[in-house]
Amino acid sequence: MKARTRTNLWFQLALVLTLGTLMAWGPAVPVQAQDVVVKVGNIIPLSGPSASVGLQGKQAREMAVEEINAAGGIQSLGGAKLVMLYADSESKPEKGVAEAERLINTEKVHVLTGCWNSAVTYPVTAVAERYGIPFIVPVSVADKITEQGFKNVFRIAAKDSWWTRDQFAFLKDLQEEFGTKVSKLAFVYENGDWGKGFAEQWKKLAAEQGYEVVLDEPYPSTATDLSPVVQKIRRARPDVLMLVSNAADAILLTNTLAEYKVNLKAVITSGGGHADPSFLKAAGENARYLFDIVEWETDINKPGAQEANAKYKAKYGQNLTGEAVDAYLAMYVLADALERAGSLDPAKIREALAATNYRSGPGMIVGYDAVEFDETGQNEHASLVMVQINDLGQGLERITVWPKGARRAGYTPVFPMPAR
Amino acid sequence: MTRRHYNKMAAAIVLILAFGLPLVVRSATYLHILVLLYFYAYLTTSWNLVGGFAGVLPLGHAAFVGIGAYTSTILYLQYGISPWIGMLVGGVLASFVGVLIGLPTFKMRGAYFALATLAFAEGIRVMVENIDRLGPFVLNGPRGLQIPPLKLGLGNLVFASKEPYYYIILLMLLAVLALTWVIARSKLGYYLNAGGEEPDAAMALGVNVARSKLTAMAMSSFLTALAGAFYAQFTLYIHPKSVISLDLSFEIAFIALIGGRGSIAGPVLGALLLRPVSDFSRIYFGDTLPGLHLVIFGVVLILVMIFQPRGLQEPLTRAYNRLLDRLAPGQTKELGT
Amino acid sequence: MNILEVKELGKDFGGLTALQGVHLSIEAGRIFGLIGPNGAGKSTAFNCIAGVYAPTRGEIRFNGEVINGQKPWNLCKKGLARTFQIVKPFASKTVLYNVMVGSFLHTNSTREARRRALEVLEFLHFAGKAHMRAGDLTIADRKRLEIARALATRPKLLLLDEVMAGLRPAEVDQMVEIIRRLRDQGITIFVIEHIMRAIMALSDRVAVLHFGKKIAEGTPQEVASDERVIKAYLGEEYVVSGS
Amino acid sequence: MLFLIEDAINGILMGSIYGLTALGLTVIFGVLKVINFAHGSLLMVSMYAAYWTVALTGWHPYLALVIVAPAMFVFGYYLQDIVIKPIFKAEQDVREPITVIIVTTGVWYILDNLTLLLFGPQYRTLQDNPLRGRMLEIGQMLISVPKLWGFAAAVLTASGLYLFFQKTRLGRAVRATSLDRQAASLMGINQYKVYNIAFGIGTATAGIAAVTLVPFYNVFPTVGVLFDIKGFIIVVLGGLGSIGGALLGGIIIGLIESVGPQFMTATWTEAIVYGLFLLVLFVKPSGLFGVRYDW
Repeated sequence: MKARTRTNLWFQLALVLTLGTLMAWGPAVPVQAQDVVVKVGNIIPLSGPSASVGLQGKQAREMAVEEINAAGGIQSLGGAKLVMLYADSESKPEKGVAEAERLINTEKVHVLTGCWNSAVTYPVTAVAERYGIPFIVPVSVADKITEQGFKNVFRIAAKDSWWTRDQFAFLKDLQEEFGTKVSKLAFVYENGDWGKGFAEQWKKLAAEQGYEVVLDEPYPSTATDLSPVVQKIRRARPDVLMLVSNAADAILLTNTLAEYKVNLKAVITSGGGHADPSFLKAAGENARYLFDIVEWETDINKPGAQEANAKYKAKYGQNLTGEAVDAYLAMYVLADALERAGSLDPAKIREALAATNYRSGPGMIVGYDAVEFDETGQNEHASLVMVQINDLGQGLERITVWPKGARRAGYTPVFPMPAR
Repeated sequence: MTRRHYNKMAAAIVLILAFGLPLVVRSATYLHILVLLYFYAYLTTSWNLVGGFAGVLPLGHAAFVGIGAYTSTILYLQYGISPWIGMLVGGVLASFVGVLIGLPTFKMRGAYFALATLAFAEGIRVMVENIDRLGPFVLNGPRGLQIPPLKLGLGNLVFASKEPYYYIILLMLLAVLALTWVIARSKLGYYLNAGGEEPDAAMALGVNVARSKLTAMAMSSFLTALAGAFYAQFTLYIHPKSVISLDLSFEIAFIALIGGRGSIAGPVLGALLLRPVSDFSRIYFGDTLPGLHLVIFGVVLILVMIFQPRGLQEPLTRAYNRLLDRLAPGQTKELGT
Repeated sequence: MNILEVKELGKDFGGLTALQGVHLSIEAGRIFGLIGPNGAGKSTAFNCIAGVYAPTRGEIRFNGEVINGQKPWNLCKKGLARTFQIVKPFASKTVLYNVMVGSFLHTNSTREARRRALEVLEFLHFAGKAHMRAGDLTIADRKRLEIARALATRPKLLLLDEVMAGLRPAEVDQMVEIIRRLRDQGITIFVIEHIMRAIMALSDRVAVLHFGKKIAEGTPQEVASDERVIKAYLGEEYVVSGS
Repeated sequence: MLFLIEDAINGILMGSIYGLTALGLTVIFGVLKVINFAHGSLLMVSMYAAYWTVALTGWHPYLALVIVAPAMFVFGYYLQDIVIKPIFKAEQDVREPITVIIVTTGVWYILDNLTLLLFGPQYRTLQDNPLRGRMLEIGQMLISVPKLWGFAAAVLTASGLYLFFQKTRLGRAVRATSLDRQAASLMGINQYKVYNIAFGIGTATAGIAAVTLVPFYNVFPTVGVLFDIKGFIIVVLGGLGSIGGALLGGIIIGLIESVGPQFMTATWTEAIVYGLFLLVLFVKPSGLFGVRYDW
């Protein structure tokens, strides 16, 4: 008798699950037939280790799309609205690929964007290419993403060889400006696609420009204790430490560097974890004087930038980050291309994207003047700025310092860092 | 009609459905999901030779997926060797490694074995992440390997559409199911089950428990590596965290336990339930409530384990037998095994 | 000819001596009983012979071959089978499946293994329960299953470890009957029993262990009248009733 | 030489904290014979509990212990009672409770992702707590003060557990159950209640570990996973079920992680840890300090 009750319970459960599964095979987004909409598929990490940045990308996209739709949508398509579909990659390439397949084949999206993690973006480009769906990449920086000869990949952000190039250019300018010589560099980076890619370029640049590399250290992003790495830095006595880190390890490294009173002339970081809004909160005073390379900063001297940031902050409680701005801009670039394409045909959208020359408009809150894609799909104008984290009496903030033309008025960077 | 007839009929219906599905399901998305579903069913069936029949809990089968995927990809990319051959090379390599890891670990019991295999797989992942180049072979460390989808065709195991992948993995799955069926009814199957359930008694009956487990491990790791090579050719991109991940090892074990380990249908049933639950809950809640899909996954797992600790195959087999009783009453049952 | 020859057998566990200088010789085709109070070392002796433990000292010869420290599965192939005092059925499988594991020893064919297993079950009047789950059997049937499995390996020497313990008197009689029929088939039987009554009726020859040493050996009558045996057992009975 | 000593000290301190995070794992295994894959998640939940206690009350971080440890005990007690017990009951006649292992994995998925849903993916640290960044300077050497306290907490907790299991009535009942489930129930000990208590104790030690970690560590939904695998390695190294072993196993890992990077990159020390783990498993499966369990 007891066994029977149990079996019944089981069958009820099975029934519920089966029904749920069956229902799942239906269409995901109810769409009214008469309205023309542009479906934008976005693959970003919403759970798992990169969930924090994924969320920012989602919020920035949402804000841009709300603005675009509120302003009347895409005029050339009869005021068509952008409909956003989000898919969670969990930072896993295979999930990202599966989601791309689904978004393209089942949801029939017209455009794809994503995926933040280079390791996810990379295989997804192949999917987009196979189906001829334009794929806008706001931030994944690995060079190889736009170097596969694909026609449908468009990257807003600078690629990693530009990031590293600018980091070294900044370092050179800094030495000239302050007359302080830097000769010894330490490279410490997460042992992944991103960190390894940066480190490779750094080593090349350091050799070219005659720096001595005193430490070249990859570390696992999942490390629970980074004091051994910090000890190595401390004992290698570099002048400048260059880092590539995800969020958890960025916080841990910064705090541990302070604890061990490691004296450096400068710390130059590479966005990512160091640009995460929770980084400043979590590292606090220890993050002071750090130089971070980003694509955008809240203090940028560009019309609309302050307003956009204020709006974002009111809405989501955080400042816009460079990576969020890329996502924000990506939506406007897309809207611009759609406007010119006047069609939902992916091939037409691709052509319009390739012909992009976006110079003004609400999305142009970035430091450079235009978005134009070269034949590989790379945004030619993408440029980077260096910021320094400092407290000017209103709490820690990120202050643009380089290129000199973009430097916040009246601010002198602190270099070398005062001894701890 | 006799029970035997009904059994044959049921099998025929399932086969026709499986082979005909791509004619109905034209969407590449669903085919993609189905390919992965069969892929997991295949992996779990291979796993089942050790994890089910031999009664231990291996939690490191992703290592063999990785060995298969990396071997065939490296041979294909760097030496132009067909992935079909690379697949077999990977299989042999994996079964060698499988025996190597099984040799000491099969002496251990339960928890130790689970942890040993888990740590072994994690160790392999860390090694691959640290090695850019192993002698003449380029592993590319944490950045993985990409297969350019240039030379299409059966020989290169690269196709533009999903259908060929669908049929290849379906045939692989059917082959491994048939193999399991044969093994379950053979001496090896009896010896594995006996050794898994009561090792002392089995030994006293002339069963060299460790050796039969090693045989099973060699077969299991060989078969698993074949799927690894298939996976590499299907996704065209492998890197350590995707093919040698803990999550993959766990998912195989989940599917086996949900379906019913040690039974032949169990892995397929488990994949049929768990894969859609995980895929569709991610699709539905992944954007609005990130993480909820994994909560649902966990809840399903726990509920099934509480109400059907022997897995789904038990109530379903019972239901099927009851149906047969009604259709062909009064006949003796097939010999239960 | 002696099928089993045990000389100077000794086994230590850590510093503890469980067996000391035990001599046993079993003639082929006979029923040999080994008795002794609890903790006398019967099971240890048994496990040494069956290959579970390697003996610390001495020599065990089976069919003239020294088998010290050989693995249980190899011994089984040589014709030495055993049952377990605490029965160990493959509980989730059928009776037939259980017996087939044994009969696979001499064949690779499933069909052949099944045929032989059914023969064994037939012989033990057990065929009616061939398709029952082993886990659902009564204690008496489980003990019978132990014998059936061992028998399926076609042993020359069968070691029975307390197969009558826990059985009701009627069941004990059935078991005695079964063991006699096995002997009549030409299988040598080596029985351990804790209870003297059954073994005395059954055995051709009996040895008595006490504190790891053999204190007596002979026909059941001789042993029953041996003073040391009576002392050992009385002592134990005294302890039992006092507890 | 001085460098090595400095690294070794850091290794021992951090390692003892690893040992502390793994203590619960070993206690639960010792009694239930189950590897609790949700242990890292329980640590993560404890860290959130500690974080919010301190953030909301403004207490000294270590004071959070009086709330976190009992709360986690209750949490663990009922987690076993409600989720895990039914499976034990269903699997009573099975030699090894493999299904239970899988269920704890389900618990891990649920806890980690519920936390993500509730608190979001943000990283949190306790700002302005009196222990943050405090270092002890001995000549050239720097030693982290919160890690030093963590070491003390680990040793105290381990000794406390040892005394509990050796000296108290309840502790002995728990040990009796761990040795023989059936025998214990014959002796009138309620097996499942003992399981609840053991699970509660194991979870409470995760609470203690969380309180020592929170002053210098980040809190985020997947933080448990980082300690999870480490915990498994530690308890197998030290011997599953052995309390002193967990502590020593942790210290060994800590030493490898801390001293190793001076001779190779930090990524290779990970590989060495796995290598050592497998070596110990093959050479002495019962662990370096373990008792041989046969069940």
